[in-house]
Amino acid sequence: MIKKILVANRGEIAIRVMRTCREMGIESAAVFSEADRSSMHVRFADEAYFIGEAPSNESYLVIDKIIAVAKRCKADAIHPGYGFLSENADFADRCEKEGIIFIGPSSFAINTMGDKITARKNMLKAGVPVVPGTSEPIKDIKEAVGLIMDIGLPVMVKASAGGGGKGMRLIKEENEIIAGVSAAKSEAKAAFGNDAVYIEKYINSPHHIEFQVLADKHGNCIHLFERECSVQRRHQKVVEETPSPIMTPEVRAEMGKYAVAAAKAVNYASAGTIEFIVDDDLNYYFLEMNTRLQVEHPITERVVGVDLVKEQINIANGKKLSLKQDELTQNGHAIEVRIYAEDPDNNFMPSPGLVKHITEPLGLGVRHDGYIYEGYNIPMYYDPLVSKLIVWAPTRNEAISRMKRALFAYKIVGIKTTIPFLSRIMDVPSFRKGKYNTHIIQDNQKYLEPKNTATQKIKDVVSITAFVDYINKIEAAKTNGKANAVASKWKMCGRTRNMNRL
Amino acid sequence: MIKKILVANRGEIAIRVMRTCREMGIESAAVFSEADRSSMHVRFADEAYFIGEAPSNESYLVIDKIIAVAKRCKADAIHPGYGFLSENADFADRCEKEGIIFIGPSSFAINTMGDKITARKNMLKAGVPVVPGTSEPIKDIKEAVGLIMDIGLPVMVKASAGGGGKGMRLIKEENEIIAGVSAAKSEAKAAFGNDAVYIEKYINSPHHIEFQVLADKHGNCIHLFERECSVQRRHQKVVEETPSPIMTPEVRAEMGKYAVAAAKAVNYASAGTIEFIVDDDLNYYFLEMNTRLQVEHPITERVVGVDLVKEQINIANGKKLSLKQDELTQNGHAIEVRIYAEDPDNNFMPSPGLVKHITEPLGLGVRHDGYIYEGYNIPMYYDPLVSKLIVWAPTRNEAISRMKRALFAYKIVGIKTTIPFLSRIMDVPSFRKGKYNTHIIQDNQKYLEPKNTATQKIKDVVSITAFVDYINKIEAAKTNGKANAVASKWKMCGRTRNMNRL
Amino acid sequence: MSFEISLDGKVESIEILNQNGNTIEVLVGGRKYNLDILEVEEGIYSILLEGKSYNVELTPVDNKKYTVHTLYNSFDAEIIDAESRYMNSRKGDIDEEQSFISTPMPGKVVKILVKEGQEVKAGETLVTVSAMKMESEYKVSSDKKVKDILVKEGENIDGNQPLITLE
Amino acid sequence: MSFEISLDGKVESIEILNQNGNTIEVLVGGRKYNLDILEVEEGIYSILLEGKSYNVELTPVDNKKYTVHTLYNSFDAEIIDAESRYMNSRKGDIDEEQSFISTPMPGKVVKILVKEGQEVKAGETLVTVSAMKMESEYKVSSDKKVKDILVKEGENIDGNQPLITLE
Repeated sequence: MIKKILVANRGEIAIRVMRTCREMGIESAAVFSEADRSSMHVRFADEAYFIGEAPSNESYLVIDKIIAVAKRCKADAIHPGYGFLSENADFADRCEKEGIIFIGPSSFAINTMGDKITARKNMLKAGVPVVPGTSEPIKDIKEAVGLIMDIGLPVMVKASAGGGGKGMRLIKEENEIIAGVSAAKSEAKAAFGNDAVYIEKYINSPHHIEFQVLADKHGNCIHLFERECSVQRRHQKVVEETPSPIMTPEVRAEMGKYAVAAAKAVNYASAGTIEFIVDDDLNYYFLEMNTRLQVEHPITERVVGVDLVKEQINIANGKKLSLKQDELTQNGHAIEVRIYAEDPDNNFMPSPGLVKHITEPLGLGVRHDGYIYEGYNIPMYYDPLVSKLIVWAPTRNEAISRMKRALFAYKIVGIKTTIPFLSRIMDVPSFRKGKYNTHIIQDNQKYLEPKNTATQKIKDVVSITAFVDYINKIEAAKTNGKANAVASKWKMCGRTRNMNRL
Repeated sequence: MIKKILVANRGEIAIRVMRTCREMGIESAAVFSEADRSSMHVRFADEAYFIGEAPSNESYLVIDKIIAVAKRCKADAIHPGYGFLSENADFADRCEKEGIIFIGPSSFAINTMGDKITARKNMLKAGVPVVPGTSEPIKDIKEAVGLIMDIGLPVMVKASAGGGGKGMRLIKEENEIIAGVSAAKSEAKAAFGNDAVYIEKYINSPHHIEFQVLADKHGNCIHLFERECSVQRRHQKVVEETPSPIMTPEVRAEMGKYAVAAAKAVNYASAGTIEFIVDDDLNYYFLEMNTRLQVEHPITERVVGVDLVKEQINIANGKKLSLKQDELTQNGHAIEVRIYAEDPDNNFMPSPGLVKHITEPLGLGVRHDGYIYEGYNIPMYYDPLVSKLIVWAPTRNEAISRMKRALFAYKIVGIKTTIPFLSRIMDVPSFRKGKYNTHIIQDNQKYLEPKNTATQKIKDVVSITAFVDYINKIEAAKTNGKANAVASKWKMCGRTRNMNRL
Repeated sequence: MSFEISLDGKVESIEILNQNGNTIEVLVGGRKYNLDILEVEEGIYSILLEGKSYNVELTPVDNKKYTVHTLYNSFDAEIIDAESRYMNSRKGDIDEEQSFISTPMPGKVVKILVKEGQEVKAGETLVTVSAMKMESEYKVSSDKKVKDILVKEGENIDGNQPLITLE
Repeated sequence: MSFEISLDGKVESIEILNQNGNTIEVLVGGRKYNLDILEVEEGIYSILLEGKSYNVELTPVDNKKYTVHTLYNSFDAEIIDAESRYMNSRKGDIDEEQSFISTPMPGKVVKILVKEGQEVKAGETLVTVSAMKMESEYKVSSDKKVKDILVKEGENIDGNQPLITLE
């Protein structure tokens, strides 16, 4: 049985994993780079070890260093979180070789699902619907014309080793084919060192819907229903919800079965996610499998009532799944928003830096998974995700109202965040109606741009506040010589009066 | 329909009510005393009005002032929270007279349930089991001897107007009767201005189990199952959970029916709670009805999946209950702990004062309802409750582990709190087993006292930390002349290094 | 001393007429307000005005400039005192001109695409900077000549730090 | 300068031998430690020692005294420097004696039960104070005479403020 887990990650996901460790009575060991000595995961863990310079390719991505720490602290197992080494088959292999349990699937599953063309072939073999297209890399650019015309325009050319939108080209017209395929190949070569590309039919107004699966080492596999992830900005998910507002019970049951079949096709044994692309008529096609915990896993946890990290650990321990497919239900509605340290009013420019104040949203139906604290300096080296806000309510409309209330109460001072942008998404009419696809953000710019709705009175309140703060500082500086040392006069005044009242 | 609610309360419950207002699109108005200008409920509300000096009998308890604010700000309704005016029948009447909706039951229900003897009589009439005893005030002390010997010793003598343990006497022996009844009467006279006492059979090793009810103005009434509230210190609840670990489905169904009958007997129309006293054999007796929202209402919200404040507001709006008894179920297990600003290592001495830092527990299955913030000065005038931590998990054991994890992560620096005491309760063997009654705290002192389990290494780490802080301050003072102005050298050092790494 | 305040570019006079504890009487652009204002946390003010409760967050940019957030809006505020007016009158149009390249956030210099003394055209990228796994290009807004290059490739930089000066 | 530290009453010598950034070498009661110590928030330190991560919270009582909290325990720590030693040597046993009545928390004086000059017996209640809806009685620990009464009934008091002096 696992007694100590090294968490090979940082930020909110490292802490999220450690929380479950603590509940299970398992010790947790953190690793940290030069930029992360003061990061919360170091404070939250039972143990913490330094692993190198700030850039992740000198720390969090260095397999040798992670393994060395695991051996030094005698960790039985490694949880990779998401990102970093979580979908690195070499790392999974190395763990096995060193006798450390990798909390995730086998390297075979990672490899098979990691290569898009291999994954497509396996899914076809397992009877899982895939987007119409080619199952072999395109060798000859000229041959591509015939293939594409057979599939029917528009098509998407995709890099086999791809991800994150790189090495992708949309082709709408016959005369664009040769240039498009060539461009995709050379981009794929540059990005992934591999120019293999394949062709898929382009789905208009696509929905991105994924299914959570859990599989144990004894051949049992279940799904925990879907997550709707179509609210995306530049191929990055921004808002996720479950159940999907476009899903029907029949299609859910079918897709769930295919998700289980997809996982079984690669002898999967851990938590994983099958992503589907779905059109307006609810035709669905396998897109890819993420062989790790997803960022958005908490909405499933809330609606199905499971702790997915606990399940991962139990599976890694060789236990049989205790959950039964026919006993699982979706209870109510959950929505997650991702809060990034980015300036939504300035082209989502990253905004690392010092967090001066945080007011966290509390109360009924709100879950908050974060890692920053007052006085923390968010480093510039890593992902800008600072926290995830998850709400639950009996109905979708109530969940949206609750999310708006939680975003209203959530204040982070010092850095820019996407909180106002997320709040505006909650008011986009197509989101409210639950009728949206992956184009929702690009199609609703008019709702998503900051609008200054302030009345003259609010503007005057703003002017007065800034002026009072300025005057306070001046007067403080005059009497004290050090502007920084003195709390503002107003503050002192308020505090003193409070004290006097006592 | 209600458009604006005046919340006639402060602290966590004021904010909890305002959260639901915000989700329902209802405006909220706060009232605040001289001690509460900087309190979070003033900041959270849409509007806020000053109502007088800090002592609550000059502010939060003054009916005229509350009504004046409601009229001034044109509030349609008043939510009283718990405590203060929440069970004041005169206030409910006054609201009605002024044309303001009181979000709570009628003054008739408050009055009937507020007087213990009247309540007993009504419950007997409605067929609800009550503790064997007298239904009329004891007039003649001599007559008491015969009555008590008929009921059978031991008995409890209670003040009819009582509450909070005042005017209560336990009588175990026949020769204690006259002295005991006399003492109870004079204590009742002193405390409540009314020397009416009655006699109840004393239940050995009692459990305190209460049922949540909801009743609308159209005669519909349902119950939302039980809460186990036996973990009490000096008659104050400390930990609550649902479901009760001693409950069976059969007894739950019976008690639920009686709870509904009790509410119907007084034409109840709002959220209310029927408290029962239960013995080890699951014999149960009506104890009293709380005609308001309970502090511990969130555990019911979590397990049943309802927003009780929303239900209260809908009922006040004259809507019919949308929940149906046979559609309600208890899903999983929830536990609440109450965090007080008290020093558990020093006889629970109150600990008001400045909150320097808070780290709030986050993550899966944790709800947190609080109101303090960093820099807030907790006033000495009001209840010491600073927040409530509510956890949910599929099973009771998992919920206990989760509560321990949440308490581990919850840090409040500056004031003393009961967090360590609550953490120790989670480890009391009888609590773990779910086999406890209202004596749990007095019977388990050996588990609940602070124990210094620190190793020499931990003691040395503590000594070193204090010393480093001291040296930092000295050096800072030397170079700067102002100890307060400088962050500690170590801190600066850490920060600067972080900056350099960027 | 007489002050003005610029809110999102609109300049108006501002004056505190009276103060009594948290309560102040203020004149903004000729409009008079009586309000209760309290700094509840550093940079966070609670304001009560005619019963309404406002929360205003200030992020100082420098000692006279703030970014201000209310529930729904953000504003740029700048206090204009005698010194600012004097400086503004001296500068004339000069401060409209871009005199250096900087980034709004801390980051790491990835690539410098120009040399000192080089003539650059409006819209040309001079430097790319990475932060949080994202690279951004920084361009010059009008035809200029590169004066000094103050940073090196691979160097970590602060927000608003001059990277390349222009003339 | 040589220092001692008193932890829950046990006094030991303490000395920082080396410091390099966050990393220090310390000798406590003859035991040597190398640790990484960082003040992450005001009064909250993160310590790494032999791989273990410790969180230590300090609440200063005065400039040499702290209440210290770790995950499971609380401690009283006091730094003893030359000045403290001198003061302690002069005071002798005197500071064992109760020279005044005070409360650990802020509150309001409800009732003063004695007069100036009155003789009081050990265990006698001198004053009751209320805070957070709870009244507490403050008693004298040995036979004394009331010297000065420094507060009035109804008055608000701070924590640790002398209320009644004794002789």
